[in-house]
Amino acid sequence: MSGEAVVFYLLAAVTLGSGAVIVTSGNIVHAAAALVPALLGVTGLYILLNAEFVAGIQVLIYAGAITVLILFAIMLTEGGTGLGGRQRNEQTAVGAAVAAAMAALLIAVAVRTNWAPPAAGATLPSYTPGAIGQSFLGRNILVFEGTSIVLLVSLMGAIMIARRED
Amino acid sequence: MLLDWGYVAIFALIGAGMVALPLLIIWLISPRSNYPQKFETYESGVPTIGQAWSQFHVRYYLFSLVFVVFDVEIIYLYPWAVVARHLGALAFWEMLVFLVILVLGLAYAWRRGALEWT
Amino acid sequence: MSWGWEVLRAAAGTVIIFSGVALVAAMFGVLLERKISAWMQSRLGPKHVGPQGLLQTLADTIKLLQKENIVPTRADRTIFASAVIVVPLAALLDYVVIPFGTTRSGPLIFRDLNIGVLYFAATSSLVVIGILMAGWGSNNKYALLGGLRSAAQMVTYEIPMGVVLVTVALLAGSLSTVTIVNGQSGPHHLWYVLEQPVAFVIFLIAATAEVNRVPFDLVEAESELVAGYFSEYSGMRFALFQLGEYGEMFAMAAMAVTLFLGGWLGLPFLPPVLWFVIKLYAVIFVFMWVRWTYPRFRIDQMLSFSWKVLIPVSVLNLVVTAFFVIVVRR
Amino acid sequence: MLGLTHYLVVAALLFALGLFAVVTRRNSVTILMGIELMLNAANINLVAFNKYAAPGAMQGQIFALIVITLAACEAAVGLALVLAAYRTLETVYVDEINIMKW
Repeated sequence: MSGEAVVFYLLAAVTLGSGAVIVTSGNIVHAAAALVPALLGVTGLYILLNAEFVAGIQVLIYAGAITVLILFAIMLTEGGTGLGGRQRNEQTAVGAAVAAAMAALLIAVAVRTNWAPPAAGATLPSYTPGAIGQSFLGRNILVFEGTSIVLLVSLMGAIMIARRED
Repeated sequence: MLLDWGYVAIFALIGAGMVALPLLIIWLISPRSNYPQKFETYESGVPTIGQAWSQFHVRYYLFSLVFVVFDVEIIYLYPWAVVARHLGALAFWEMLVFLVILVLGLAYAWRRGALEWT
Repeated sequence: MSWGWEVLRAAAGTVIIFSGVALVAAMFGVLLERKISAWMQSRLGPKHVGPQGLLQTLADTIKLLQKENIVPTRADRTIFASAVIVVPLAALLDYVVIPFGTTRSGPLIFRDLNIGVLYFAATSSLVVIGILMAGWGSNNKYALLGGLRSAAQMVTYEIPMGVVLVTVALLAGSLSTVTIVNGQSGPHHLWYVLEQPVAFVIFLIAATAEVNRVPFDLVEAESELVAGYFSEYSGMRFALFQLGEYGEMFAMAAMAVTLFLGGWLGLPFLPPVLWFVIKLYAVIFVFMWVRWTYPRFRIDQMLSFSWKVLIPVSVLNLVVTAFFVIVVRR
Repeated sequence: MLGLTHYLVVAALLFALGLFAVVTRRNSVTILMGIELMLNAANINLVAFNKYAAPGAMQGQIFALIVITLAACEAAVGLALVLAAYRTLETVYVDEINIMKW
């Protein structure tokens, strides 16, 4: 087993292990805290896939911003006081079956499809921030400007919803 | 590139170990004495009433909401900053449109009072 | 070069940086803070342990090592214990991309990452999580209030800091810290503090807020919140939070030196590393000077200062800089 | 030899975990966390396809960035909805938010 494979399995274990804590923990603050290792594990997978810029963004946005937002929301609603409360609904068994079936289906598709091997001799380009910038300002300019409008709209919507109507 | 991040991974792992080391030392050598008052929550000597885990004011959420949106806008500026010099004036105008929309968001939040600590 | 050799090199670099930060930033930094505070108030400061009180923090560390390890019964043990690791580790991760100097074989840096500046922003944003965990895990009203205030403050000042980082990256045309320092040398390029004085001031203000120092210390205001988010931490855990705080402060100062003050660059009569250290301590001195000059902000003033002053100014500064760099200079 | 399939399997498992959280959790904040997990699984797929199926293209990573952006928007708006619901109905449990059922 190569070093890369060892690292991959470790990262996968961290991600899925913390994912399991998020899904099963009865304490929602523990679940939110477990998001951090899960997201950092995914960051590691991005780095193995040569996507270091995406990895940096993942830490900055997911771990640094969205997790903070989630923690704030928990403290603003129940503040963890509802810790004793039941966290799962009645359909746990059905839900588990559905999720397991989904996983089985996806894994079957992933394993049984005959993915075309990467073209021989094709070298990976370096996905530097510069290359991503070139792409954003060139071919994907519409995406780039569209994103800012999406952000503007969601900012307006979220402020409108979250503010106390006075 | 993977080598770079291998270094960072080793830094993080050994670093976590070095941060945890003093905790291990105190776990080994620190004195232990048990009387219940010592493990009370500190509240200036007054017996604690209720939990600290209670509901907080929504204004904290409003600020972190505006923060998340702006943080996301900034990540698009990083790749732009690296290549802007080579792309010429067009890059400037493209970014100006982006930034104007960002400032519109700020102005909206300002006018709606999302930036007031009330 | 073999695989084992690389691992050994990385491990050695890590150990050197960690012990260096613990000694120079945390232990010597605390002493320096006390001495400078004393000097500004016409006092003498620590004087008894060692020559001129130089060993005072060493004695304090030994004292803290002997302290009892207290976890309040009402605290959430897992969160309470892991916050102690997260905060200093996130602060120390910043040092990966800081170039300390240069030698004949290349710059003296742990690793010159392609996304250096972005990496710095990302790791310092992780501190917020640790602080929220500490505040919530303690189950103490002072701690939770301090943690919430601290998180609100740190995320608010991340925005102007991010815009400033982008401005510098635009000038250098790269996110790598070594390229940024090299971009400040040569006949046609000045230190960025001269080209970007506004950005420099904004960076210093945002850095002060990020490390919760006066005048942004309302999150651990002793007179109202005991010690803020680490009220319940005692002994060595308290020391680790101090390590995180001073480590972050030195990292921010080192980043200010790298981005604006030309990093290791300087006249050739001193070695580059020494230039870096001199500039680093100059910035640290400014932090400590500010501490005894300004009163504490109120939370509403602190937040509106960032949103209504720093962010508009930094965005305007970015637009003007971009206009000159992209449109005029071509 | 590490290949595309490895990443797809991890992503599938992560997606299933997120789905499980979404269908069985009562607390709306945890449901949002489940959605974040599912989005992360999708992102792993996008970046993995970019590396193995179309090296040289940039689109996979651009998509991943867009997904992260939308995840941030979704979290901001979704949690605002949770807060608004909590303010009027005093609960964050989705099975108790049932006025619209009748």
